[in-house]
Amino acid sequence: MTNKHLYSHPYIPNSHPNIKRQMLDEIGIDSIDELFKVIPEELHFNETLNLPKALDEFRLKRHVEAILEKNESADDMINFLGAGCWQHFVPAVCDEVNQRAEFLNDYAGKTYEDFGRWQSLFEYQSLVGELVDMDIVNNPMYDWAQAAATSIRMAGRITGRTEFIIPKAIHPEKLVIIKNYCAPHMTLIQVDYEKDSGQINLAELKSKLSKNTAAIYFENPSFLGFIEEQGQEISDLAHEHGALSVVGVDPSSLGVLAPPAHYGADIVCGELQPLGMHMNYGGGQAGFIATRDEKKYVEQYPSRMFGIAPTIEGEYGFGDVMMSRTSMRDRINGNEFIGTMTALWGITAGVYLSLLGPEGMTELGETIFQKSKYAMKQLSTIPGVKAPLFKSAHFKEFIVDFNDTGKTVEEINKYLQENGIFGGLDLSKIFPELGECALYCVTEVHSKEAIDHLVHTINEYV
Amino acid sequence: MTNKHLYSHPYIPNSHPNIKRQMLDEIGIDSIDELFKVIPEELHFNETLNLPKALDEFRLKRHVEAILEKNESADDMINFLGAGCWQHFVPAVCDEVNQRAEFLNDYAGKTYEDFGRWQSLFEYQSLVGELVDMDIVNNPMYDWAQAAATSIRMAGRITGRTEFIIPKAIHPEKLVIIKNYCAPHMTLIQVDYEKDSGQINLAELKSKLSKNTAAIYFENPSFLGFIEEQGQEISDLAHEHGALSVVGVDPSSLGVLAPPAHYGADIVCGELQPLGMHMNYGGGQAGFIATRDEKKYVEQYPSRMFGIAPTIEGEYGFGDVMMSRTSMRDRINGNEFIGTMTALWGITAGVYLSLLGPEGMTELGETIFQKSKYAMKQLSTIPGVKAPLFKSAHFKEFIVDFNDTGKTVEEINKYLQENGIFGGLDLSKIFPELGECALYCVTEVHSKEAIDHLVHTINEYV
Amino acid sequence: MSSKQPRNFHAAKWDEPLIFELHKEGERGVLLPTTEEEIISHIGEEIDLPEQMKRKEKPKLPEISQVRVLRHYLRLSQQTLGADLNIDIGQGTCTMKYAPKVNEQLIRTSKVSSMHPLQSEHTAQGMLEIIYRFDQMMQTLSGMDYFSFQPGGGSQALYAMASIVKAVHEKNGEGKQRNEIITTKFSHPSAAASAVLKGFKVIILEHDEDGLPTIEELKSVVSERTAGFITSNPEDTGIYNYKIKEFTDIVREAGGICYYDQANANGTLSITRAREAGFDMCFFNLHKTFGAPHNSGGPASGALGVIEELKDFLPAPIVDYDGEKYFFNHDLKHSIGKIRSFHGVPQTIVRAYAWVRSLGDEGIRQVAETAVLNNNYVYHKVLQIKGAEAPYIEGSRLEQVRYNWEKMAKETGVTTDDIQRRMTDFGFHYWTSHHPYTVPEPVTVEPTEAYSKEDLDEYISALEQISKEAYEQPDKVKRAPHRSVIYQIADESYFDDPDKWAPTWRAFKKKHKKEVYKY
Amino acid sequence: MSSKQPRNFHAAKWDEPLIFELHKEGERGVLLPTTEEEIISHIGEEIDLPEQMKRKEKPKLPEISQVRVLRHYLRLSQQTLGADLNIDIGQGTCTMKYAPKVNEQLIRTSKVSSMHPLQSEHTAQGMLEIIYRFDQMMQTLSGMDYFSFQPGGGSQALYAMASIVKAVHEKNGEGKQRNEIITTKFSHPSAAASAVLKGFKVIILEHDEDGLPTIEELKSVVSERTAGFITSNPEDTGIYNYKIKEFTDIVREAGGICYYDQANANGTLSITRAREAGFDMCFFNLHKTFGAPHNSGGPASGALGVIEELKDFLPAPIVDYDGEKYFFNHDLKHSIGKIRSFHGVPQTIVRAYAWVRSLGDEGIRQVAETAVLNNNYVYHKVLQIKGAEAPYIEGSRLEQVRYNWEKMAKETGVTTDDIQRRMTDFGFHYWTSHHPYTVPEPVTVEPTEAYSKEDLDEYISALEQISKEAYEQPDKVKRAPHRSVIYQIADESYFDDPDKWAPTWRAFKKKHKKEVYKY
Ligand SMILES: Cc1ncc(COP(=O)(O)O)c(C=O)c1O
Ligand SMILES: Cc1ncc(COP(=O)(O)O)c(C=O)c1O
Repeated sequence: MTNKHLYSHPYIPNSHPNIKRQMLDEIGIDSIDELFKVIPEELHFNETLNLPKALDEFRLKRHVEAILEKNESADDMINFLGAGCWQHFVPAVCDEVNQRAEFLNDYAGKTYEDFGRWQSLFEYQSLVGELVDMDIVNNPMYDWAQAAATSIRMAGRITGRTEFIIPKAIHPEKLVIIKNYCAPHMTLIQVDYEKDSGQINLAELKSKLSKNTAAIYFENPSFLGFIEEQGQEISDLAHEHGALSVVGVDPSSLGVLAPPAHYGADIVCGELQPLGMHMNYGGGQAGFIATRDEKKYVEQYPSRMFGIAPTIEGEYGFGDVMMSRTSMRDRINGNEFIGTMTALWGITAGVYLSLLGPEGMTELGETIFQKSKYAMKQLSTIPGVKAPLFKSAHFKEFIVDFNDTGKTVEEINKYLQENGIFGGLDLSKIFPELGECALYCVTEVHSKEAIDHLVHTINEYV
Repeated sequence: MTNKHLYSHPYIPNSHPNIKRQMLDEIGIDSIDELFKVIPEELHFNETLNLPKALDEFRLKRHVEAILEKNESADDMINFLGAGCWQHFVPAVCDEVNQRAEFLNDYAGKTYEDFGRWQSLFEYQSLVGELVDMDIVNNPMYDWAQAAATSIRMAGRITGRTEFIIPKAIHPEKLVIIKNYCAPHMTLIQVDYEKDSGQINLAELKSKLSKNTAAIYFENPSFLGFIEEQGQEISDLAHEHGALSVVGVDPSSLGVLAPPAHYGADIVCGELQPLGMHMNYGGGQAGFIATRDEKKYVEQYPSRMFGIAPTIEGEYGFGDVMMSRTSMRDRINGNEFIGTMTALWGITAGVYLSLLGPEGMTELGETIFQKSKYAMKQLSTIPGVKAPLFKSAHFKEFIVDFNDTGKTVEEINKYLQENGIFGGLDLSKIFPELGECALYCVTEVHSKEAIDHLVHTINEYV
Repeated sequence: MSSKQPRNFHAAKWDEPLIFELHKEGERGVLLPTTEEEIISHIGEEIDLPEQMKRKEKPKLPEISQVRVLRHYLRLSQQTLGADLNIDIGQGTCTMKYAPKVNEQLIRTSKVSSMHPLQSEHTAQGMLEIIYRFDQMMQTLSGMDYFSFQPGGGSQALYAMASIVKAVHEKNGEGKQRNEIITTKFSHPSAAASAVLKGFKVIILEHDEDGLPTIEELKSVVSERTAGFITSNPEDTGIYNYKIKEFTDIVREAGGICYYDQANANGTLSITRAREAGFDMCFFNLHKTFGAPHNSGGPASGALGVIEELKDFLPAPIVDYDGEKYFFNHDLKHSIGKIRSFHGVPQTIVRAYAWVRSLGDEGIRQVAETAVLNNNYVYHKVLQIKGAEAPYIEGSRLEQVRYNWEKMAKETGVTTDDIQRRMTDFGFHYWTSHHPYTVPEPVTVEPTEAYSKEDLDEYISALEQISKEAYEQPDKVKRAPHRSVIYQIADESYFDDPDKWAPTWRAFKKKHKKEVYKY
Repeated sequence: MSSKQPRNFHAAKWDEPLIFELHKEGERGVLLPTTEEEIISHIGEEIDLPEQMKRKEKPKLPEISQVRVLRHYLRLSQQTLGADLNIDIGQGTCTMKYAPKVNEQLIRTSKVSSMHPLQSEHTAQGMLEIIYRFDQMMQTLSGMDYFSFQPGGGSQALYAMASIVKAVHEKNGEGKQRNEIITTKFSHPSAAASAVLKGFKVIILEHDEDGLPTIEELKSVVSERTAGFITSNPEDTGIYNYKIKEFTDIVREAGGICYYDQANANGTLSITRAREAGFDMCFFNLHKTFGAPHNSGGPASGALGVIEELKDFLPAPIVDYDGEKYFFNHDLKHSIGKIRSFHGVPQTIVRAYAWVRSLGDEGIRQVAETAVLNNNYVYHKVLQIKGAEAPYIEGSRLEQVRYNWEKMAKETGVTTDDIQRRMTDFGFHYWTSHHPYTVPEPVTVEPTEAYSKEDLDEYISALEQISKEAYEQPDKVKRAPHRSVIYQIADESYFDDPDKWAPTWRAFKKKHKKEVYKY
C-alpha cells in the first residue's frame, strides 16, 4: 500500500484538518464556514474554479521551463534592440545582492527592523545624486516615463502653470504615458526637431514658450540616439519664460556626458534599468528624479525619500523626508500617489554604481560611445545604408537609414532574425516621416565580432 | 582620450601602487621584492607564465558559458544513468540554503562565530541518525566509497583483524577505492553472487569467514539494483565469526527499505548525493557513517562529529566530540586522516530531510520502487529484452539484459543518445560475465512518458 | 496567556559605515568589457562629443573593491528583516506570505531575464503563453473577462482604473459631468489619490459604528455627477461589507462604474468574486495575494481585470491567442493607452502563474480558509491582551484586523509607535495604519496562510509581553529598541526641517558637521 | 596603535530551536513527483519488497512546512560568519579569499549541475575542455607535467601522493624496504596521517631556532629506507625554507620522492615553483589558493601534479586532447587506481579556471605580491601589540605568520583560547594552530590578497583592544563571548565523556533530561 497520509500543503502549514480543528476549538466555533457567514449567501462562489491541477515542485519546474524554452532570448541572439530597455553587463554582485532572501522579501518596515533596506536606499539616492550632480533624489519610481511625467507635474505645481513642451524626437509610447499621467491638468505642446540633425527647432520652441509654460522636457541622449547639444540654450529659454528645464537622461551616458544640471536643468529624471538590471522583458525598468535641495522642489515630490539622522547613540538612522507631501499622509492634497514602486532596483542600482565607481562609469560611457561609433561607421560602408541618419553626435543608439536599399526594415529584420540577430527597432510605423529606418542600440556588451557580424549579415541581404 | 586611470584589480584591493607604497613605508622597506629575498635567486621563477589574457567579468562569463554550452546535460536528455550518482528532484530550498553566502564561504570557525554551521551539521547528523535508526553519525566524508573503506578500517581496528569480505556485485571502481584505502593493512576477499538472483552466495561466504575476518561489507540496494534479502543471515554469520556487519545504503531507499540496523548491521554507511545534491558531474557526492552509541565505535571514527552541550545561559552550544581520536589531534596515532570533506552537502542533506520528513521519504521510496518496477515491466515487453536480469526485488536500478537482441549495449546506447536518451551504464566491460547488459536507473524524476519513450525507442531499434 | 515566549533575539549589528566612507582611491569594484584595440585603431581614441556636452569631472562615486562592496551589502541585507526571516504577520494590508523559492529559480534564467520587451512575438512565445494562461486563471478567480498586466503595482492599477472611468464617461459624452469618485474612509490612500490625479473630485464615505460605510450616505452622495465607486472589501479593518452588492447596484444604476481593490484578496479567493459583487473592474496585487516577492517595495504587479464591456478601454496591448500562436492584441478601440513602459513586470507574472499552478482549486481555497482562520485565531487571542481592542463590529473579520491600543495609551502613556519599536526587539514587524489614524493608536495584523499556529502564538506572546511591560515598566517600551541594529533616532526633525534634511550624502555633508556622527 | 577601532558588533541572534523541535504533525516541507495513476493501475499499489526488508516504522524525521524549514536555515546562515561577511584573515592556513560571485553564476547552470559523471565523453566536451585547459594552467604554475583533479581536497591529495610513493617503490621492487616518509613539525597533520594510513613509518623533523627543519637532521634520517619527503613551504609559520632545494636534493639522491604541499600557495604563486625546488609532485587546494569557495568545509579540490616520470602512477583517468576532441585517458600503466568516485569535484575546477582567467599573468603575480605584502604589514603591526610575539627567525615570512601570546598568558592569565572567543565579539575569526601546540598560545593569521589596508587595520585594532583588556580587565576576555549567538559553553566534558556526548538529537534525548536546556 502506498502512503496515504494526510498532510498540509507545504506553503500552508495550518491547512491540516487537525490543526484547523484545534484552532477552531480555541476560537470556539464549529467550522471555518462560520467565519465566512458574513458574506451573503448569494455572493458565495459555489462553482468550481477549474484551475489546472496542482503540480508538485518538480513537475512545476519542468512545466514552466518547457514553456519558457520557447523564448529566444537576447543571450541566444545578438541583440541590437534598445529603445528604452537596453542590454548591458550586469555584475554578478548585483544579482547576488538583489537575490538575497532578506531584500527579496522585505517590504515596508521601519528603520529599526529593516535598517539595511533604508541604508541601501539612502545610499542609492546619494550615489545617483553624485552621478547627476544634484542634492535631492527620490526613492525609485515605476519607470522613466512616470519619472518624466511626475517631473512635469512637479514643474506645474512649482510654477503654477499648465503647459509643457516636448520635442517630437521622443518614444511615442513614453509620450502617451506622460500625456495620460499629466491629463487633465496639464497640456502637451510638441516642437519639431531639425530634419538633418534631430536637434530641437529652437525657433519653434521659442514660439511655443509662453507664460503658461510650466516646463520644457527633453532627453539626452534623445530617444533617437543623438545628443541634444543645445541643452544650455533650451534651459535658458525656459528660464527666460519662467518655466523649468526638465531633462531626462540615460545614466549609462553620464560618465562622458555632462549631467543636465550643468546645462541648466532644474529637474532631472531618467531610467535606472541600465544600472544593473536585467531586461526581464521590460520588468527591469525603474525611474528616478533629482533636483536641487530647495524646499519648493522637495515639497512637490510625490515619492518617498529617505533621509539620515543620528540616533541617541550617534549611529546613523533613517526616516522619510517630509512624508506630509505624499498621498500616504494626505490622500486628497498629497502629491499624485505612491505605492509599491521599484525599491529593489534602487538597491541594485546602488550596488552597480558602487562597483563601477567614477572610473567604471567613465569607461562605460567611453566604451558605449566608441562601440556605437564603430558600428555606425561600419554600417555606413554598406551600399545604400546610412548611419547615423542625423548629423549629430550620438550615444548608444542611432538611426540606421535603409531607405536606399529598397528593402523594408521588416524584411531586413526578418532576415537578421533568421541569422541569429535581433535588428534595431523598426521606426517606419512610429516615425513614418523617416521612411525605412531602424533604431539600433550598441552597448559595452557588443563585441567587435558581433558588430562585424551584423554588418556582414545586412550586407549579404541588401 | 579614453580613461587611463590606474586602479587595482577588483579582487585585490591593495594591488594599487599607491597603497602598496604606503604599506611598504609603514613596514619600512623599499620594495616588495625585498619580501621575496628569502627565496634564493635560483628558485625565482623568472619566465613569463603565459597564462591566457585576463578577462573582464562579462567576457569571462561569455567565454565559460560558450565552452559549457558544448555539454549535453541530463536536463537536455532523458537520463537513465545511475551507478552511484543519481538524478533526483532537488528542492529549491536546498539550493537556496547552500548558495547562501554565509554557508558557501564559511570554513573552520568555532561554535561562537560559525554557530549556524555547527547547528546545521549537528542537525544533519541527527536527521541521518533517524533515517538509519542509529545514534551516532559523523560529519560527511568525501563519498560513499571512502565511507565504506573507513567503515571497514574501523571494523579492523575494533576487531583487531585484517580481512574484509565484499560480494562481487559491487561497483568495480568503488571496490578499487576501498582496496586502495584499506591497503596495506587490510586484505580484500570476495564472494560471488548467485547467478539467478544476485544474492550473496551464503555457502561461499561461510567458507571465507574466519577468525581473521574483520567485516563483511555489502550494499542494499546492491550496485546492480537488487535487494540483498539475506541481510539478517549475513549479519548473523558475521557475528558468529566475531566479525562486524557493515552495510552500505542508498538513503533514498530508506523510506521503504528496512534500515540495516534492523537486520544486524553494526556499521552503516552510504552516499548522501540523493538527498538534495545535484549530480555536478560527480561533484555532488558525499559519504556518511553511522553506528550505535558505544565508545568502542565512536573512538574509531576518523571524522569530526559535532556534539551538543549547554552554555552558561542554557542555550545550545556545539563542539567536536572526542577530537582526540582524529589526525587533527594526533597525526601519527589518530584514525586515518581528515581535512576538508563535504560539509556543505551535509548541511544540504539536512535541509532535504527536513523538507521531506517521514512522509516524503516514504513517498520517495514508494515512487522510485513503483516507477522502476513499471520500467522493468515495460522493457520486458520488448522482444529479446529482459528486465530485471536477476530474480530478486529491485529498487531504483536494475539490469536490462540485451543479450537476446543481437545488439550490443554500445550500439543501443548510441541509438538512444541520438534520440535524446542517456541509456543505462554498459556493464559489458565491467561485468563481462553478463554479456550485453546495462544498468538502468529510474527515480521519481522519470515520468511515465519518459519511460514509455525509452521503451518505444529501444523497441524501434532492436 | 500564550504558551509561547517571545524569543531572545538580537538583530545582526554590523556597525557598517555608509558606502561613501568605504572609498579608497584606486580601488575598483568590477572591470568592464571595454572597447577592443582593433576598434580604437579604426575610429581613434577621441570621445568626440560636443565640448559643452562633455562631462568635465568624474562623478564623485566611491572607489571600492568588489569584496568590500559585497560585504557591505551582505551586511546590510542581514540587517534587514525580510519576510523569509521572520513571522511577518505584523505588516497588515501587505499580505506577507511565502514567496516560494522554486518560483525564483524559474525566473533566474536568461529565458526570462534576457528577454527584450520589443523582440518579435514570434521569439517570445513562452512569455506570451504564460501571460495568456495566467490571464485565464485571473478571469476564473475574479469573474472578470479580460486582464491587463501593465500596472507595476496596485497603485498604478488604481490609477489605470481611474483612467478607464474617465475614458468611459468621456466616450459617452459625460466626461465633464461625471467628475466625482466615491470611496471609503478605509480604502487605500492611492484609491483617492489616483482619482484626484485624474481630475476627479473624491467623496469619502464615513463609516458607521460597525466600521462600514452606509447605504444612506452612499445614496446621499450618488448623483449624475458620479463617475465611479472604488472600495476594497474587506477594507483595512478586515471587516467584510456584506452590503457590497447594494453599494454597487446603487452606483451602477446611477451610471457610475464600480471598481474593486483586491490588492489583498487572501480572505476572498475562491470564496466570493468581483463579478458577483457587481464590480466592473478589479485588480489583484500579485506581489501580495499571489505569492510573488515584495522586492523590498517593488517592482510589483497589479493585475487589472475588467468586464467585457470595458475591454476596449484597457491599456493596450493585451495578450491574445489565435489557436496557433500568442500575440499582442492592440485592437482596443478606446484604450487609455499605455500607463507603464512595455509589458509591466513579466517576471512577477511568471512567479504568480507558478504559484497558482502549485495550488490548484483545492490549494487556492486552502489559502483563503487558512488565512481567515489564522486571522480569527489571532483576533481571538489579541483581544485577551490587556489594553488591546478591536474597534467597530464584533467579528465579521476575514483576513486581517485593525486593532487599537487607545486604552493602553491612556492608562500607561505607551503609544502604538512605542510598541512598534519594541516589537523590533523580538524580531517582528508591526505596522500601524495609513495616516491619518482613523482608528486611534492602531495596529494592523494580517496573518496570512503562510504561518503556523506556533508562529501566531509567538507573535501574540510578544504583544502580551509588551502589554505587561507597558503597565509595569513603560519606560522600557518607550526607550525601545534595545536589541536592534540601532537605537532610537535622536531627532525626528531631521526629516522635516529643510535645514536639516539630507536625502543624499552630499546634502548631509553640506548641512551637518561630521562630528554629529560616529564615523 | 592602529587608527581603527574594532566595530560595535553583535551577531544575529535568533534563539532558534533545533530542527526537531519544529516538528508539527501533518506539516509538510515539499511535495514530490509521485507515481502517475496510470502506472499504479498498471502495476498495482503493492510495494512488494521481501517482508523482512521492509521498513516497519517511518523514520522519525520532523514534519515542518516549507516556509519554516527555510526560515530555520536562513536564520542559521545569518548566525554563521562566512568569509563574505567578515575580514577573514584570522583563519590562518585556510587562505580565506574572495570567491568571486560571477564564478558561482557560472556553475549554477544545468550544463554543470545536471551532468552525470558517466555520460559519454562526446556529450561532456565542455567539462573536459575546461579541465584540460585548467590542467595546462596548473602545469605552468607548478612546473609539473600532468595533473589529476580526482582528489576532493588537500588531504585526499596527500593521501594520493603517499599512494604514488608507495606504488613507485613497489614497482621498483623496493616496496618493503622504502617504508619511511619524512616530514616536518609544521606540516599539515594530514601529511603524516595519510602516510601512516598507507603503511609508512613517519619521521618528523624538528625545527631549529629559526623555525626551520635542518639539513643535519634530514641527513641523519635519510637512508635506503626513505620512501619520500613531504613538506609545505612556507609552512604554517609562514617562514620560507630557503634551503628547500638542498632538502629535495638530499632526498632524491637517496632514492626518495619529494612531494610538496601547496595547499596555501598564495605566497609563492608565479614567484617560485615546485619543479625548480626539486619536487616530483605537488598539489594546490583550489578551494584556498584558487579562489573557490570553502563550502563550509567542502566539497573541495586538491589539484595533484606530477612530473613526467610519475605520470603513469596518477589516479586514472586524466583528461587529454587529441587535437579534435577531449577524452579520458585511462592509459596510465601504473595508476594507483581510483581514490575518489568519478572525477573529483568538477564544479570547483570550473570555478578555479574562471578565477585564473580573471587574473592572467599580471593578476596572479599581484595575488602573491599583495598577499605577502599584506602579511608583512600585519606582522609589522601585531608585533607592536603588548603581549604578542612571533617565534623563530625575524622576518622571512611570506603569506602568513604564526604568532604567540605566551608572554601575555603568563602576565595576565588570558590565553589564546580566551582571545579566540573574545574576537567573536568583534565579528572576527581567529584560528590558533594545529594540535599539539608547538608554538605555545598560538594564533595564525593569513591576510590574503582579498583584504584592504583598512581591513587589516581593523583586525589589528581588535587584537590591540583585547591586549589592553587582558592587561586591564582580563575577566572580560575570559568570559567572552558577550555579543555572539550564544554565551560560553558551560561544560566541555559533553564532548569527551561517553555518558554525556550526543552527536545526534536522539542520543541527546536518551542521555539528558530536557530541563538541561532552554527549549
Ligand atoms: C488595499 C490596498 N490597495 C492598494 C494598495 C496599493 O498597492 P501597491 O502598494 O502595489 O501600489 C495596497 C498596498 O498596500 C493595499 O493594501
Ligand atoms: C598546508 C595544508 N596542507 C593540507 C591541507 C589539507 O587540505 P584539505 O583541508 O583540503 O584537506 C591544509 C588545509 O588547511 C593545509 O593548510
